[in-house]
Amino acid sequence: MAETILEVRNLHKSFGGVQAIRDLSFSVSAGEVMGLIGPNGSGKSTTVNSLAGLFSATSGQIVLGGEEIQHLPEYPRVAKGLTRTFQTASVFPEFTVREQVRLGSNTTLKSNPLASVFRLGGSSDEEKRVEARIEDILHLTDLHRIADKKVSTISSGEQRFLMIATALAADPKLILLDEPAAGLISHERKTLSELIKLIRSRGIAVLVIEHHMALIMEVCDRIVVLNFGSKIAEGTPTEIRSNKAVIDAYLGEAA
Amino acid sequence: MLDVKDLKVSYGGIEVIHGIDLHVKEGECVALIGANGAGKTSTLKAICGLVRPSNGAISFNGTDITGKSGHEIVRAGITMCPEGRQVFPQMSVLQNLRMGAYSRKDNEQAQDVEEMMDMFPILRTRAGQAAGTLSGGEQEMLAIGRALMSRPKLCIFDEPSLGLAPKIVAEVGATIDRVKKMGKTILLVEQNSLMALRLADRAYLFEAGEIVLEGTGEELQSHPEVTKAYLGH
Amino acid sequence: ADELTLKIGVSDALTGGAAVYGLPQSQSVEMAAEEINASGGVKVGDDTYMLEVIAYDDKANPTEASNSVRKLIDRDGVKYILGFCCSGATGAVASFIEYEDAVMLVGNAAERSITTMEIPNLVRTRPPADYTGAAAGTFVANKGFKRVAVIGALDVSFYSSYVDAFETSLQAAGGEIITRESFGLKDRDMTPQLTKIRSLEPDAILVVGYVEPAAFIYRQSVELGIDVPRFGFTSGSEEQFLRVANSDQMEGVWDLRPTELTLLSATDNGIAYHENFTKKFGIAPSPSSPYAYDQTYALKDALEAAGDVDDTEAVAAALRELPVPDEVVMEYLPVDGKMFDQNGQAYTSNGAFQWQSDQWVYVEDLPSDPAAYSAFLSTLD
Amino acid sequence: MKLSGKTLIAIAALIGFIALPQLIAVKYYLHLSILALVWVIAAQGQNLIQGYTGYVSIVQAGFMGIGAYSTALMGMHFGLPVWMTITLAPFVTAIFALATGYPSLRVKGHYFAIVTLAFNMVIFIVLMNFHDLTQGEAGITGIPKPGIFNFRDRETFYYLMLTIAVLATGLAALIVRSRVGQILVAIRQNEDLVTAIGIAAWKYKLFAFVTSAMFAGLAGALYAHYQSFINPEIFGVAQSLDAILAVIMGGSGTIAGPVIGAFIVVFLPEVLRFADSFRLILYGLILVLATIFMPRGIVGLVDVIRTKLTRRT
Amino acid sequence: MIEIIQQIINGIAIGGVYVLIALGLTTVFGILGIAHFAHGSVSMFGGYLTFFFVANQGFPLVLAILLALLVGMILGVGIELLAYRPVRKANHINAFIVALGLTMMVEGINLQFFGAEQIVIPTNFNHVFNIGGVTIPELRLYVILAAAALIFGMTIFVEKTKTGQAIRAVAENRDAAILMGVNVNTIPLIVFAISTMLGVCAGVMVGAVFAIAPGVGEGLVIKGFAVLILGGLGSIPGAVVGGLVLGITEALAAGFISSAYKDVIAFVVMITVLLVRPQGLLGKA
Ligand SMILES: Nc1ncnc2c1ncn2[C@@H]1O[C@H](COP(=O)(O)OP(=O)(O)OP(=O)(O)O)[C@@H](O)[C@H]1O
Ligand SMILES: Nc1ncnc2c1ncn2[C@@H]1O[C@H](COP(=O)(O)OP(=O)(O)OP(=O)(O)O)[C@@H](O)[C@H]1O
Ligand SMILES: [Mg+2]
Ligand SMILES: [Mg+2]
Repeated sequence: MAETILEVRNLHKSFGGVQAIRDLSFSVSAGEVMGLIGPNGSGKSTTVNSLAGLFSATSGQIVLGGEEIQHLPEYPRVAKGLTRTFQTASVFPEFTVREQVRLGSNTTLKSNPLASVFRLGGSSDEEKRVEARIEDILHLTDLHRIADKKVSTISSGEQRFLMIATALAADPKLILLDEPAAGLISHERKTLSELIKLIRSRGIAVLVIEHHMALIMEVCDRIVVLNFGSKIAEGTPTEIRSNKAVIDAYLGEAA
Repeated sequence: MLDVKDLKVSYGGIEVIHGIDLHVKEGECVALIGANGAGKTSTLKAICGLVRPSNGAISFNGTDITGKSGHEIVRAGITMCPEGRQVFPQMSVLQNLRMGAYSRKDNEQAQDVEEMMDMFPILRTRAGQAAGTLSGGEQEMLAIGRALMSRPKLCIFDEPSLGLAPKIVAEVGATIDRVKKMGKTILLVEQNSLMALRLADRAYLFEAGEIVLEGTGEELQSHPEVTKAYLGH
Repeated sequence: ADELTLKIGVSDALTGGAAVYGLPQSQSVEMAAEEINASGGVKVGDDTYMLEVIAYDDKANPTEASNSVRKLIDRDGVKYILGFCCSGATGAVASFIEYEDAVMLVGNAAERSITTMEIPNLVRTRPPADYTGAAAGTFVANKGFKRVAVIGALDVSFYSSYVDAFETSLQAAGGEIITRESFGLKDRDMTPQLTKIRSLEPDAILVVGYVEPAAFIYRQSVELGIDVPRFGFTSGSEEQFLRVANSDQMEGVWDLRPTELTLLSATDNGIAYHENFTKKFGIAPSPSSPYAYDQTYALKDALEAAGDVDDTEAVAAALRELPVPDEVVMEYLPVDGKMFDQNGQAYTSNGAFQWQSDQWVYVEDLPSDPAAYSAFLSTLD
Repeated sequence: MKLSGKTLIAIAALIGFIALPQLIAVKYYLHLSILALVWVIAAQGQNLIQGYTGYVSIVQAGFMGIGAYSTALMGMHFGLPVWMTITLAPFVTAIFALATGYPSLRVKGHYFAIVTLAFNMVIFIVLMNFHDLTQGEAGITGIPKPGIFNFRDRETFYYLMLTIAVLATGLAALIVRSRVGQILVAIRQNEDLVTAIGIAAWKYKLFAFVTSAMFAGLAGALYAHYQSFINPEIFGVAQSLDAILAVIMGGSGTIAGPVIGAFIVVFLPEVLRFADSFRLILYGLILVLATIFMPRGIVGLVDVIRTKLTRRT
Repeated sequence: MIEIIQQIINGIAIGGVYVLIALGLTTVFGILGIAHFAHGSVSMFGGYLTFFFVANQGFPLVLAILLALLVGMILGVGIELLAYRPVRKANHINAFIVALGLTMMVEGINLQFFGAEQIVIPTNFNHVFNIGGVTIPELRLYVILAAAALIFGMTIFVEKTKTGQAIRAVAENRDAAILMGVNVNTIPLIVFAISTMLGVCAGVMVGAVFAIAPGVGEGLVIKGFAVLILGGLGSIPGAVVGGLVLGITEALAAGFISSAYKDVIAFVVMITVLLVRPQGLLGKA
């Protein structure tokens, strides 16, 4: 079995009186796509936000690549290999697509940012070197056609791909996708599932939240199901699809 | 009931809707489907008076409402449950529902609040919570409830199932169906085209700011182009 | 003999909060110039010059003041600049005027350091505050008060130097200042400071500051039930105080200050000045405005003595040799028979005034020694 | 290398500035131009934090005050040469900016604006009341001119100021074109996303704030040596608002904007002197109208006109 | 002990004025996101006007205040329509610059019409209550009571009336409010009318208990913003708590620490609160 990238142990998060996550534990291995599903308000986004460091968890451990990170603020977690996208599109509207992706790669640059002011110490060489990677990511996410468009002028579907591209630019070990397919139409969803598979093939672990079951069932290796902040099931897509508790709480009769 | 003629909408000089015609008859449920950025929301916003059309005429129940302010249109009986929910984040769930009845003068509002809470029980358990802290799905239910609170003649839904759990999507579908059965006229925009087309009496397909197809729900469901682009999984 | 025009400049606060001081000064220069012109102008050698006044607003702001003066000198070709009500603006101009071909006559601005910088082409009609403060301290000590609480606009060095000198005199007589409470220019609620003073149970309180806030101190001290004697250094008129406090609240308050323009103590010149000013501008002159009026006459005499309107060095030198002109309004105490001492500083008499049933009453002279103070001033730098 | 339109304009402007003293008949306007150049430096700093980073700071004049007092006091008390105190002044200012920026940058938007305004008031009150050090409201007089050249001569001082203003503008341009500048602009657009992609936004905000304060400190120091006199009055909130105005009127988030804005802020009140006591009202009215009809400042207006012209041809 | 109580009472009187200024600011801020910097000068305009009616025209005080409220309301509406509405869609900083321009204009107008000398609105309330050594002048007591009544009225208005709820709705989500049938063109007018009337009340209080002079309005508006920040932007209870905290802090600081640095201490308290609770004492996260 591949090495464990992320291990979540006994995670709790409450907002005032609301217990959004209770005693959640699971783990994700390298090159694995893990699904996180559950009814609205079951704590999926809260989980992602706690992992990424936007919220600090009330208690529990988050272990990334063997290192506890729950006490870290948000930005160093990215440098340690954990990036994310948001449930509602979050972009830099005035940048071009390429500029935004380039900024996503900032954590991979080793030179002192101040050196870049005076173009010193090989900072511009290094900046040139990452350009190749940025092009690669733009192609991977199919954004190269619109790379020089202003972000505010691209469609909301394209913005969702842009968020993924930006997250990939940081060279992550694990990427958290919060409802990447929301608002995408069918052929875009296909592109998305291809993209997720490509990401996996590069050895990057993916944790994906989605309400779109077909997508989840197609791309996930394993799925964790939340309800009222607690894990109610974990298993392969086939196991989950037939799990009674999951059907009751989440899928309904339709699925 | 609603008649839109040669509608054009631009943002800052860039035209995004290039002259469309559509109509909704009393008691009918009409769906607008199409890709991202095709111009569905912009069309709805023009109807509701949130953006001013650059050209065209919109009439509702025989009166011209083109270019009227949003509140006048709402008071004429059109309400919209907007894309992205747009709840009042710091008001409580209850206050949000009451705001829905802002344009009403009768005193059956308390009763309608109860009705909404029966329809979406989660809203009752969260009645005092600030709406901004609800989960996405909870907010969608609140937005639908709030829209219905105005007892509209024409009810517009912009992507009501966005981000909802499958079970809830089915419920939303059922809710819209119920609204439809209440005899309300409905204009529905949905990414979940399958659901939309099942619910709709008629539908329009948008592409890049133009209407490219029109037909009954069944017709479009079986149209090859639609199946390929919108109804795949 | 030709009839020529001599431009003189005024830089003063014509708008904003300090306009209360600046505007009347500017008006009094205008009035003096008109009077001089009407009585034949300034006679320099064979020529007669009519004065033309150019006044710029410096808003009592240092940058604006240096702008106004630069403009008067560079653009309007003015060599004699009068006015100056406020210390900051005056200090800014004083810091460069030495290098200009011009003479600066300072009016109401009373910051001491202006005349300790040994600027040859600058004179000032108003005496520094500590000159008056020392006399006031002796006066209060002689009345037998030992523990005095001070409340004042102490961030303004003009007022704090008054208090410093006051303290020195008081200490010499075995008294002390038990607290120094401060307030800002825009503060009108002094109850926190007065409450503290009340709890310290002083023998007397001393109020130093602009009239507007000071009037509130007198009112609020009564409201807080403080019933010790109140001394002040405010130079406010009856009208100004009565806008804020009623006469009962003012009863018995002392004002220890330069004699300036008060009707009771004024000379014939003062009475005429008050009358003319009121007639011309429809408003009574502020007590400090004659400092600028007197400057104009001093300038006239100096120009005539120097005999050359272009030789600013000679005019500046002549100013320092000048006896007190006949037309001046304030009561100057000459040093060695000269209006301005070697520092360019003039001195007026100081007086003790008391509020007695509805008005200020001149009670007695404050013991002042301009010669000694002038010697002291020369030791500073 | 082909010169772009912008470079040509910059070179033309520079030539204009160099020729200016020969073109001005009345030396008074040279004086105002020197003050305007002081403001160029301060406004370039303000633009870094306000225009590029999107944080409206209302303490620029306070920082100018710290620069001005530190150069004057270091000269007075430690007898350091003028050049050295001018050089040190921005660094002293930086220390204060670090201490105030670290806590205040934790809040955003209007909160940040008001907190910085409070800092300006605190600086003002301390300068006013800490007599032993600052001589209070009376101010510090006789601040010496720098040595080497005859800086009493205004023309010489003008060229000194021009050199420093050009360097400051150049430095600002380098910063905003670098990776750091890109991050600042990103913070202005979406700070949460900046943090989410792994950038310690607070460090960059602090960098922008401190750098902007150093520009102000330098401007203040130069002001002090030019005018030879400082007191707290000059470094109050009203002047900080002028710095904001300079950025907005010129064109926020552009390099040319603060240069234009600084000259407007210095010359406009002068132009309006004719209005006498109505000046304040008129100045206010112009501000309101300019903001309504020229929301992106002069540079924005020029852009609009240029695109209109190019579209037509 | 008497001293502490006296200082707290001193603080409440000035705090009451801060609260009223802050209430006017907070409603405008909440709806339009405008830092209405001219509010202080406009308030003082109301005070000047009352003074003019009482001292120059000999009107009774109550009539003068009513007239000033009416003029203030019209002025507020005018400011919204002519100055702020045109920049509504622009960046918020632009509205702030407009506010600065308005401040200069109103200050200029005040100066032009009412002069540079301070004015005090004459009243006949000269009695001083003395309770066991703690004194409180009649006039200050009325000011505190009037401020309390206005705060109460304002709270009822926002929480209980339909217009009040509509105002909140616009503040939170403009487009959604339109969809509820709220006329978003009139709401800002109502808000400015109310805000200016509150400001005029504050101006009258300042003019009666203290004095109005050039610059006083600007000083007050800065305090008003400090109160907003302290209490939480857009929050009415926040403005009340913030104003009282600021007023009392100033009084205690002046009485027990240093009168020269009382404003510094007040600002330090504000900044400290903000660091612990970035959203202000009663602000929502
Ligand atoms: N800041 C907050 N304050 C209070 N409660 C919150 C806050 N954020 C989230 N919650 C609550 O926590 C619960 C979990 O919310 P979360 O957003 O994680 O749900 P979710 O699983 O992502 O739902 P959805 O699928 O609808 O996005 C919800 O009940 C929500 O109301
Ligand atoms: N406020 C705006 N300013 C400028 N352009 C806009 C604005 N709103 C929408 N657009 C553009 O108008 C076009 C139509 O957008 P609209 O939101 O109407 O599409 P839609 O069909 O609702 O798409 P979606 O499925 O993503 O909601 C898009 O290209 C979009 O980028
Ligand atoms: Mg979620
Ligand atoms: Mg849409």
